[in-house]
Amino acid sequence: MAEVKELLSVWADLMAANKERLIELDGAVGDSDLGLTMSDGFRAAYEAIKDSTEPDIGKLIYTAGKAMGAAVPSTMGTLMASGLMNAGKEFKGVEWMEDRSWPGFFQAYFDGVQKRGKAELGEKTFLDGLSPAVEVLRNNMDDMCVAAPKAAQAANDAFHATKGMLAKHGRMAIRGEQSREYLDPGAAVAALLMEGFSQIILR
Amino acid sequence: MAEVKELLSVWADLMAANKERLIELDGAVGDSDLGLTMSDGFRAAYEAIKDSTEPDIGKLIYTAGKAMGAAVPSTMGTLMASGLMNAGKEFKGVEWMEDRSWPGFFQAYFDGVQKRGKAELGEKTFLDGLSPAVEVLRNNMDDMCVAAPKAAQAANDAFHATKGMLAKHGRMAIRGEQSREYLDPGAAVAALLMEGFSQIILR
Amino acid sequence: MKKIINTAERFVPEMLEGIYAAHPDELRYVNDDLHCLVNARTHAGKVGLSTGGGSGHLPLFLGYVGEGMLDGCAIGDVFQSPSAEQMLAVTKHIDQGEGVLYIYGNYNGDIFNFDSAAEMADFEENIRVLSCVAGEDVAGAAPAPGEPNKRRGVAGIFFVFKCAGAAASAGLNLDDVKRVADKVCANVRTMGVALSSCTVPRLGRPSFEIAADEMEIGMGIHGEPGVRRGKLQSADEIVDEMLSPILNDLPYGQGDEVAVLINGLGATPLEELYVMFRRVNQTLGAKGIKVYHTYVGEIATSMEMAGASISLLKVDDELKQYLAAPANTPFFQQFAY
Amino acid sequence: MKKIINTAERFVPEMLEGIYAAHPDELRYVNDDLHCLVNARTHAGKVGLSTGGGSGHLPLFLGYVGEGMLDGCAIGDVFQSPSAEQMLAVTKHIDQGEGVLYIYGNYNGDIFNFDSAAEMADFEENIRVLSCVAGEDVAGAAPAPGEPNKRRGVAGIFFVFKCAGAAASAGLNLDDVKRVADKVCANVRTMGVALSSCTVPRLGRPSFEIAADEMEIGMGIHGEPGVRRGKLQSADEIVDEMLSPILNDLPYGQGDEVAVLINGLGATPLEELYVMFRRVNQTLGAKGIKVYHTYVGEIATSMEMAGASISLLKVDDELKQYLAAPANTPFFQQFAY
Ligand SMILES: Nc1ncnc2c1ncn2[C@@H]1O[C@H](COP(=O)(O)OP(=O)(O)O)[C@@H](O)[C@H]1O
Ligand SMILES: Nc1ncnc2c1ncn2[C@@H]1O[C@H](COP(=O)(O)OP(=O)(O)O)[C@@H](O)[C@H]1O
Ligand SMILES: [Mg+2]
Ligand SMILES: [Mg+2]
Ligand SMILES: [Mg+2]
Ligand SMILES: [Mg+2]
Repeated sequence: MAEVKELLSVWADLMAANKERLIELDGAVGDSDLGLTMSDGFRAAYEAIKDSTEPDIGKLIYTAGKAMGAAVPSTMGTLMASGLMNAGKEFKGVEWMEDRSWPGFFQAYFDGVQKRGKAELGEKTFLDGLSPAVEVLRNNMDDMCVAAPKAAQAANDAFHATKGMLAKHGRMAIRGEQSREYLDPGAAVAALLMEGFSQIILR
Repeated sequence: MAEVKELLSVWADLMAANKERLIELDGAVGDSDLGLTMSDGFRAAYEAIKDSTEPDIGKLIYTAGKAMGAAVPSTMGTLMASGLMNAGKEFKGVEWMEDRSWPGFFQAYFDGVQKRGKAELGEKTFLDGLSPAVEVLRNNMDDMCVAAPKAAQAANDAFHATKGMLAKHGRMAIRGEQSREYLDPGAAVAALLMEGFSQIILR
Repeated sequence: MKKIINTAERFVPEMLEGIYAAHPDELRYVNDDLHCLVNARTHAGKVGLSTGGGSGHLPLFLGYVGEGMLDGCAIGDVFQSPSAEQMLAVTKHIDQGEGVLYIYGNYNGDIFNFDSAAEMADFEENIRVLSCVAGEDVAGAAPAPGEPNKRRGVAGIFFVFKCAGAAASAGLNLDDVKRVADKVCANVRTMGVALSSCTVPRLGRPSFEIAADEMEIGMGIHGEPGVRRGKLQSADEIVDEMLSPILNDLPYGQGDEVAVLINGLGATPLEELYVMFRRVNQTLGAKGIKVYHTYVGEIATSMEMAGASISLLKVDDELKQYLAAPANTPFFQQFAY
Repeated sequence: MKKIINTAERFVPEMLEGIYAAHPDELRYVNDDLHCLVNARTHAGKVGLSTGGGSGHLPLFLGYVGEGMLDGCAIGDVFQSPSAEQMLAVTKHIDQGEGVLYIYGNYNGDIFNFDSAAEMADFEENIRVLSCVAGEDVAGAAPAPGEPNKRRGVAGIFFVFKCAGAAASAGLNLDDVKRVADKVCANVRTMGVALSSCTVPRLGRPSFEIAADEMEIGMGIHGEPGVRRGKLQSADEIVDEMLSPILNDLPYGQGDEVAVLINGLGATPLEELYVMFRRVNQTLGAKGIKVYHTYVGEIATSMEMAGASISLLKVDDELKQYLAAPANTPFFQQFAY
């Protein structure tokens, strides 16, 4: 339970610190709101649970996700809410987060996003940023201190690799072939999530 | 008849040449349109008669005034139209403009403006620019070559003397005491009229 | 200047061509002149109502020609009066033998031309014409007793059109319609604020300069200077500064009723007008003044100027009845309320 | 940023307070949440119509809640979707046992939340919900067969509201109302042009940069990139460039009829919209396409963005009947025509 609170706290701080960068990334291809929605959304998610005495980690995460959805019901806000809520469902009844549990946590997060957004890998979304990181975690399950920074690196690489992909979803899809020239802002959020995860693991 | 056409032609050119200056004067206190209305209006007045074979000077001037009123029905446009039309009525039947007739012409112009606008002298309007000039003309009836440049000077001085006066009419009146700080744009037009008159007399 | 126009010279005639094309069943022009606009329908026995003024204020002026409001409108160039001849042409068309009331704003150019037109209508056409000159902008000083009113006419003229229009449609005679119009003028007050300038197409540059963090309280709808230039303040502060001279200009007592108009000058979003109304409503509530009805939107604009005006009309039962009557013009529709 | 607001954070709630205060007889909110707006009147037995979307587009979306149009609207922050919970609260209130149709624009955030809300309405409340997603901006490529439509929903959604609203008021059942709404979507096309940016209050700076002599054809109503950035052209050239992809997107034959909407994005004067309509009308006339009815004004805005959009709706007898039906909301009134 402490780790989850810590994770959400770090995420909230990271999104706030990267607010301008996300605004800029989204401004190049979309409506510039991503910095606001992510910093407000993760802040709201953290605030909703930070004083909670709920021992059930699943319920805690679910609550955080619901708060996020109510606070920032934008594309990414809703998807992040869906990710958290799905992870919450997955960890219902769990009171102790083991290192080996993290790959499953992020897989559930991924599944929640995919179920709501119906995107496939390679379609230049958040999923493309998160997916390689989840794989790294799964392949390095035994030592999160090794896995987490590797996963962060993988997510960051994957974010950069979205340049060149053809966007199939959201505002960027309207640009068609031209979308290949841009980085995907949602994938940048995935990289930040893994960066934050790595930070709390290495603490 | 030739003099009248010439006079209107010179006025049209002078207003065009002073368009920006009038826009600026009016912009400081009003709505910036005076340069446009005066250049368009006197142009329309001249165009309406320039090819006319009408021998009656009065009819000619009346026609020019009517054209002006239709072309630029702004405050000053309408007042200048009223001035011309009144002068036209005064000179109805006249086919030959003598030097001695000019004071009467400008007096009629003045009266036409005053009848429509109902302003008194000293109320910071066009009338304050024109009135001293008409007086100079009346006092130097016998030699227009002397009278005209003097009248032009008088009108120009009178224009400058509008600074300090309290505006009672039009947009400037809204400013109350503050209006004293400004020159009256309409009086600048009076100075230009006398300037043009002097030019054709001295030609 | 960033405008969707062809040329500055063709701006007004092309706008008018667009208007006639868009509303073919409702509007006509007379005298072969696009600037002489009349309601396509005539109503026998009704007093004729006409207005006129410069372009650049849509829906003002021509937008209020239609059922339950005005019968005709003479249209000038941008911010310029139409000519007396154009006014006369409209007058002749709309007169049903019951006379015509001119309702227009307190500007020199309009006054001089409407006066000429009224003289011509009387002498040449034997049409009885009365005039109602709206001048309700409290940015100007109240007239001293016996002095003529120098206040500018701004958005409040909408209430004059609405009430006089309903009165004429209800069958009142010319003198009574004028009485209603004058009653509205006596009871309506307006104050504006400008945040950015408009650009008259033929001038091609902003009518005035205003810094990125400034506003001008009391500016007129052609960019005439206001009462105070200063730093842009919060919506509540702006409203307070606008509302207090309005409320001080007429006696108000507990239980008095008002119609409110929050008018956008062109570029200010409707959202912001409602933020303003919120404060107006709070303040009126605190003073025990009842809001009878609220209009929020672009009723009288200054091209693309950013800013707004607030108008209050103190209403009695008669004005309430005329305000609440239905109206249907191409630019303004209202079901009875 | 030059706005008449108090703080960016309080902008939307204060705007909503102003709206409820200005229209006390017509509008209510439910769930103790200003963002859940419903018509004050309910109509037993009528299919419920709901919309939702971000703020900053007034009169879109909430402005079309009222008689003859919509029953409720969930309201988001500026350019942000409202939440699924808010949509659900509106849905529960407006359902009369006949089911509810969601009509909203084709944006990810809205889709995800309306989908959630529809699932919840079904599972939790047993309310049958159908959806109609409007996406008619021809700045986006036409969907390949079998592919989902990626086109943005812009001003054309007004026609969906109008026709579906009239159909529901006429007593059609949920499936039939959806059929009418889908028919409008299939037959409406829009193209926009932007001349200046809007500023989202919380961002505090323009959403995009555009030079003083530039325009962007095809820009979206949140400032999404368009199809071509270039020097500002004449009104006729701009209209030609906007109209041709619209006309090429559907088959048009001699004698086909259209309803036209010339929509202002916020700062563009009505005058200029009519200059645009003049050209639209000329071009349609030359192609033998008949204009059934014309709407000109601010129907769907982007805060204070300068620019406009053109929408054409190809109409048949059924759509004509629903377009012409009366409507009466606080932001939109229309007598039957
Ligand atoms: N269907 C989808 N599934 C997963 N991620 C998506 C989907 N659609 C969009 N995204 C992500 O959302 C990001 C944009 O988020 P956001 O700025 O909230 O969208 P908008 O403001 O356009 O509604 C994109 O960069 C992309 O990564
Ligand atoms: N009643 C009046 N009589 C004479 N001149 C007047 C009167 N009212 C205004 N003027 C003159 O008109 C000038 C302004 O003209 P103009 O710019 O056309 O007015 P506006 O644009 O305000 O209608 C003033 O400077 C003043 O000299
Ligand atoms: Mg975005
Ligand atoms: Mg968004
Ligand atoms: Mg002027
Ligand atoms: Mg003027």
